[in-house]
Amino acid sequence: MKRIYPREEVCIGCRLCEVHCLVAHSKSKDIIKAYKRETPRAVPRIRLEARGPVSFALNCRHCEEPSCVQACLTGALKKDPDTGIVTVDTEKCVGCWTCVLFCQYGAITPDVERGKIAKCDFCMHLKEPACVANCPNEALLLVEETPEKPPKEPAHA
Amino acid sequence: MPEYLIIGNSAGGIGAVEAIREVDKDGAITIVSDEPYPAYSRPMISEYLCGERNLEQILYRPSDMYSRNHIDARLGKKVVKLHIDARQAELEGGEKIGWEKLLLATGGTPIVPAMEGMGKRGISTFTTLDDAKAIEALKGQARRAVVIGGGLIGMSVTEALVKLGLEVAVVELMDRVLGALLDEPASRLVETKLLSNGVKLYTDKTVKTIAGRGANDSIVGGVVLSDGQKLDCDLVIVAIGVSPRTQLVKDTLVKLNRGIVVDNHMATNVAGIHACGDVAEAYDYVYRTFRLTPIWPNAYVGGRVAGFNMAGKTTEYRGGTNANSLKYFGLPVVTAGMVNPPSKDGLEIISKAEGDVYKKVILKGGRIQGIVFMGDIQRSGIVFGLMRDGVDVTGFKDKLLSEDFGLSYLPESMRKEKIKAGSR
Amino acid sequence: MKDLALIQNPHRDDKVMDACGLFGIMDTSGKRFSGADILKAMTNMHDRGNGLGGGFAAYGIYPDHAEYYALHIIFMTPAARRETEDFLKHSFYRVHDEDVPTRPTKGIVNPPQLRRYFVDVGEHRPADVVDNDYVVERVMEINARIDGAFVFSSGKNMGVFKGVGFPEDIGNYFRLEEYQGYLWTGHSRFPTNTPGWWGGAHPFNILDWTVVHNGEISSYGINRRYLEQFGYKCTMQTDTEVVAYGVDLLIRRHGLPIEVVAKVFAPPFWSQIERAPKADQELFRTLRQVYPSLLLNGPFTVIIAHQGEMIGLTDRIRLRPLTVGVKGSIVYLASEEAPIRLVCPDVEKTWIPNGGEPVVGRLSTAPGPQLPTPTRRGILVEVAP
Amino acid sequence: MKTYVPNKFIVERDESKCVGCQVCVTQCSFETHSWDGEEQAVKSQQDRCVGCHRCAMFCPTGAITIRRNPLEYRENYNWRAEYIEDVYKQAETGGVLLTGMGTDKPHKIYWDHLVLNASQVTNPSIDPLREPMELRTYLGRKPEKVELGPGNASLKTRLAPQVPIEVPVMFSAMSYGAVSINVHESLARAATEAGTLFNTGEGGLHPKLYKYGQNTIVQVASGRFGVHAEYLDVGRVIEIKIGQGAKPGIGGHLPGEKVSKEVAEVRMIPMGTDALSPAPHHDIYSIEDLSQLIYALKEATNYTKPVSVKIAAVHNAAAIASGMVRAGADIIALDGIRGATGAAPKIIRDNVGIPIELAIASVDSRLRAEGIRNQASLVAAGGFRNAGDVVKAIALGADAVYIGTAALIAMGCAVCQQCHTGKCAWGICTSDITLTKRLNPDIGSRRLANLLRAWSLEIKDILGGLGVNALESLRGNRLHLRGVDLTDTELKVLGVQMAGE
Repeated sequence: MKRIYPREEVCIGCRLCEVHCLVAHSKSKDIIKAYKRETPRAVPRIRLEARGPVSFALNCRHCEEPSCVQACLTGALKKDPDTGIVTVDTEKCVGCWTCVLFCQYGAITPDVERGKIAKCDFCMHLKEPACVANCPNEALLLVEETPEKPPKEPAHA
Repeated sequence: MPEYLIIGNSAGGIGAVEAIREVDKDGAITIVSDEPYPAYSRPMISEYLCGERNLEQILYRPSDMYSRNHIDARLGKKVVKLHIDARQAELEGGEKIGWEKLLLATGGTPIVPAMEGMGKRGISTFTTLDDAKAIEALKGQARRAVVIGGGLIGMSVTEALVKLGLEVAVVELMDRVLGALLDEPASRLVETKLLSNGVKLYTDKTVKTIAGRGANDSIVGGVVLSDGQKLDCDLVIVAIGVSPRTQLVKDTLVKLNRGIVVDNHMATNVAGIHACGDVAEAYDYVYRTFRLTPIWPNAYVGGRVAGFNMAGKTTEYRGGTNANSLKYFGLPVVTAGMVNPPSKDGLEIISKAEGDVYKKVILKGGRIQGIVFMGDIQRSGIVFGLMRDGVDVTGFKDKLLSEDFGLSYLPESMRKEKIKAGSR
Repeated sequence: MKDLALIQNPHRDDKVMDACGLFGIMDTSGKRFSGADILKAMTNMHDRGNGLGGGFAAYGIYPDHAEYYALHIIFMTPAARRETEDFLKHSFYRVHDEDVPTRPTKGIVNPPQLRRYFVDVGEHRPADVVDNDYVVERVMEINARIDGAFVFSSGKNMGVFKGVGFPEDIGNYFRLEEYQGYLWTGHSRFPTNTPGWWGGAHPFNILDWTVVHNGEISSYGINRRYLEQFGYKCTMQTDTEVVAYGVDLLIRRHGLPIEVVAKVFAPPFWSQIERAPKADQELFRTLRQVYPSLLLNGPFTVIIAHQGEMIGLTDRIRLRPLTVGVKGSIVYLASEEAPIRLVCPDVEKTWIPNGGEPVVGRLSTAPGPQLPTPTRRGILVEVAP
Repeated sequence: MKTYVPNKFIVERDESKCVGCQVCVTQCSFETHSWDGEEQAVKSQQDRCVGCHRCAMFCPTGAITIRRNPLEYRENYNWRAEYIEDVYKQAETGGVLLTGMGTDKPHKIYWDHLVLNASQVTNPSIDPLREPMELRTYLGRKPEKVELGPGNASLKTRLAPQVPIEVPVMFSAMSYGAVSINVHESLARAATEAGTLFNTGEGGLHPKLYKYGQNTIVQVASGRFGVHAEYLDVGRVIEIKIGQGAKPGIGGHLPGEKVSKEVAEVRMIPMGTDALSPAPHHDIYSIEDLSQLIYALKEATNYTKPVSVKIAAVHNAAAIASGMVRAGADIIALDGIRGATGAAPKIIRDNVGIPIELAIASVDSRLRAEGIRNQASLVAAGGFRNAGDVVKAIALGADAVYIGTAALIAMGCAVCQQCHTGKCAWGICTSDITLTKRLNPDIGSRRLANLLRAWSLEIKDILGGLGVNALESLRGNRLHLRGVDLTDTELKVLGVQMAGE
């Protein structure tokens, strides 16, 4: 399955991943409209962590044994057995935030205005996840990974 | 004879079924539940009650999950007795179902204390969908409700009733609501929310008597509190708590404490019998002992571990602890682990309060023992994760409560390992 | 001092650009034959020239004076002849001299006087100078200093006949059918930018080296700057000059064999070098490293001749044509195949050599003809009887 | 003290496009932009803007434009704004004005006055898409002639070490410490991919880049920073740096704050201390001293590597170059007045040295006149902007060129001349680890390799047009150049004819 790895040694903390994630999950897919006209505004599903020189953008790890899925009270969260992607059925999500507590990566965002969680969906509607496609410094690595073949450390990590 | 017999059709039972099917595509599974519904989300009965969701919308899994997984679902059937030597479960009416592997996922049963005036119409517990339906049936005639118990269930039914437009009074034995889950400041914040939404609070009190009205006083008319105060109402919800539903193994070989005793594989002392969920005493990594941790996620994970082990894939339960995410009138609250330590000796408590935001972590020897986050819960998962992993947070403990706390505070090697490992 | 460049190149162009027809015949057994064949061949390639230059070199034509330098000199004025002969008197021992026989020919307009002098260096040469260098210096001196005089050729037992006109007219004018030589080269010019003068026609000569050249050497600028470091004065501003001086430098002064020189003028590509056998790799790489400035780049075909040897070579991507023909002991080199077939209808074998692959005809005393065979270098083809 | 120096730039923010994402805030290392939480809007402090364009390039909506501050002084050709402001600055600080990059003064750029030839009808141009086109160049000392062994059967000549480069463009010396490790890695990887060389500059070589040693020129300069046996062994070429085009005659100074732990280890100096390269090599006070150092380095590396000597192009460069060749230098590197630097006194940068074009021409001519041109390769540096400049340099007589600024621009540099501040927003000329991350070596090396590829394609196009298929036929071939708008003296020094001649 595909995974997104942050490369903190080249993450420049610009937050463009957040911006483009937000746009990709907006109604209009237009950055200016998404920020200025849509209410409630879309929520980015990736979050930049920055502390001094350390920075990296983290989104859902799509864990093998996802705690969020196991903790989900409503069955809204699922791990797709084929793609490995952890998805949320927003119809079923009631915004209880149990998964927010159970995700050790802080990768699930409570979208308070909608009363639903927001999380990485791998931008299935796009050719490439928006965060990866728009990272100006290739600090988000999209890799294809199989259980037999764990990911290689990026060549120049 | 089915290979797998699962008693209980909630988080634990479903967790087990799904795990079994990951390993064993063909083994015959029978699931028995005394509730007639496909698995639904028990915590969501309040949403059902206040009309925000219907049955379809609170189903925990798609209703075709039984047929797709070739599961013989015996819903609305109650197991009355286990014949452990014969490996048979006896249903109400005498039918017997055998097993190779048995999972007891029977959950809990509401505690109803002895009160004068019980048996009147308008009294209900609040743990099952049927409870919610019963209250719903009464809601047309009801204007005022008294909720006995200010715990998790009490709070959740209170909010639902408020949403339905009832006047609600909460009677709580302790001096504050949610006393078992929250520390005092957090309880006070919740109480403020309740009061501002018109809920009346009667703490340090119990209900002595349920008064009646109408013919023969057969209908609830009010309650009399321990201090003699009388509250008029037409609905009483008993939400004191639940106890493990252990009747089936009482006086059998299966070892029982408060709940069914299980090991790290969720196995009981009797070969072929596993237990999980609210009925089982599984490992609590905070208290470092086997105890009841009756929360939904633990039930599911426990069931999953049990299911794997039942299907032959040896799997260990890494432990769970009490951890809850609550939301009352829009105020998000998460809490986990040891929130009200019996003694503060050797503990370090870090907290921060600012308006609606309240955060606290309890440390022991640099390791997190308990957390309470209110108002801003976004980073609580990371802190909870550190607690679960037993990470020594001494180096950055002051940052745990900050808004931008994150994995970036972890030492580099740990951080990188975590980000990478998480994906596998 | 006269400005030879101005005569050769009145417009002061970088170099004279022209296209040409080339032909060479050699009997590697040494048997001599008349100039009739090469005349016929050059006539056939009439369209490769434009009447502004034609010329021939013939080897073995002066057996009676074989050991003397045969100086072919043109004089534009009687004064030039007087001055030159005075110079010759002080510089050489003169064995014999005469007018070069000509016949009036339509198309040959206002020809200069052409005389030949058979000379020996004798006691004129200083002790520390070899004969050849002495002769070269004297020839350069005449060409550079004496107004109206120009030395066409200066080798032994060979001569250059050239002028302004189509080659067939020049050949007729100089009555070439009356000479007997074992090696002939011919040239027909198509200059784009010069009125042409008699000294500027090909073959270009120094001592017994002659060069006929078709092409334009795009690397001329650096070839020339390089050769100037070795004292060559490129007075003619014609790119053919750098070929001649390059041959002189590499063969006469650096002592390299012609096969190796060919690898300097038209080296294999680096990619070819990397695929060559190891020993060749090292040689070829070293040659390119040491003589990069002698790579003759741009389109060219040359026929280089000297006593006993005729070499055909094209640039390494063969932008200009060369065809080889063989019959018995006779080797033909030509811009086109047609003139070969015209003069030798029963030619046994013809082929087009690869770019940068030299074809060498060598005089041999060994009996019996042999067909060309590839050598160890993989590219060199030698024709030896 | 109140400054009288006005803003250099105006930051214009199109509020209709600004979405308040604060990417500009994160990216400006000069802290021009900030988030006003109260107004929920991004604000800019104009006087901090250096015109590096980082914010404008990263703004996802293109809301930012940087304009020059139109604030005008009264027109005065003598007292132009720059000179007035320089006086202000010195009156306010009492110090030498420092700056970065190459001179921005309008020194005549001869490349712009030289035009190239092309084949038309009399000789064919060669199509580089269809025919081989060779750019390989061997750097190193060459003998005058090739000698064969007995019977011409073998090669007798043994060459001094020769280093091939596949494109006649190398990366100039830029030291680790002045530029970040990611810049070094980008340069090293791109050089390796393109088959050329990068130059360490004076600051040693990080051990993690040793694997690129075959494409590395290791520099030895007056401070001897980072020079040790393994360093010399690992490189392909050793370069002795005598002078630098941006600051002929003076030394270098890497401020202590840029000397991080890793920089200190590589340079072999204490962390946090200033790295001072003296103006002269204190063991070279004459040409014979230079010869000793050249041979000491050859001896130390067992005569396996060519030794290059780099000087700033100054008035008597030709004579100096001749001396250097005779002193044993295998490569002469000339750095012209437009050469750049991480930090130099402005007054030196803008006023000392000669244009590289003239230096190439005079050095090449002099070495040919002395018959020693073959004994050394000639490498030119100092402001090469494009493949046209490169081709012209080679036609004038250079074997190859060094590019520094062009390489930095390829990696994002906008030539804002703030190198000396250590705050490079593009993460190039800095050792601040937050900023150095901005250059991802994967991207940096790709961009550099692309640049070299693009230039090599262009050089091939030009060669094909000239009707030659090997670079050596262009080298020193000044007939392919003509001058436009040049005096007779300039033409004479350049050794080229006037266009039309």
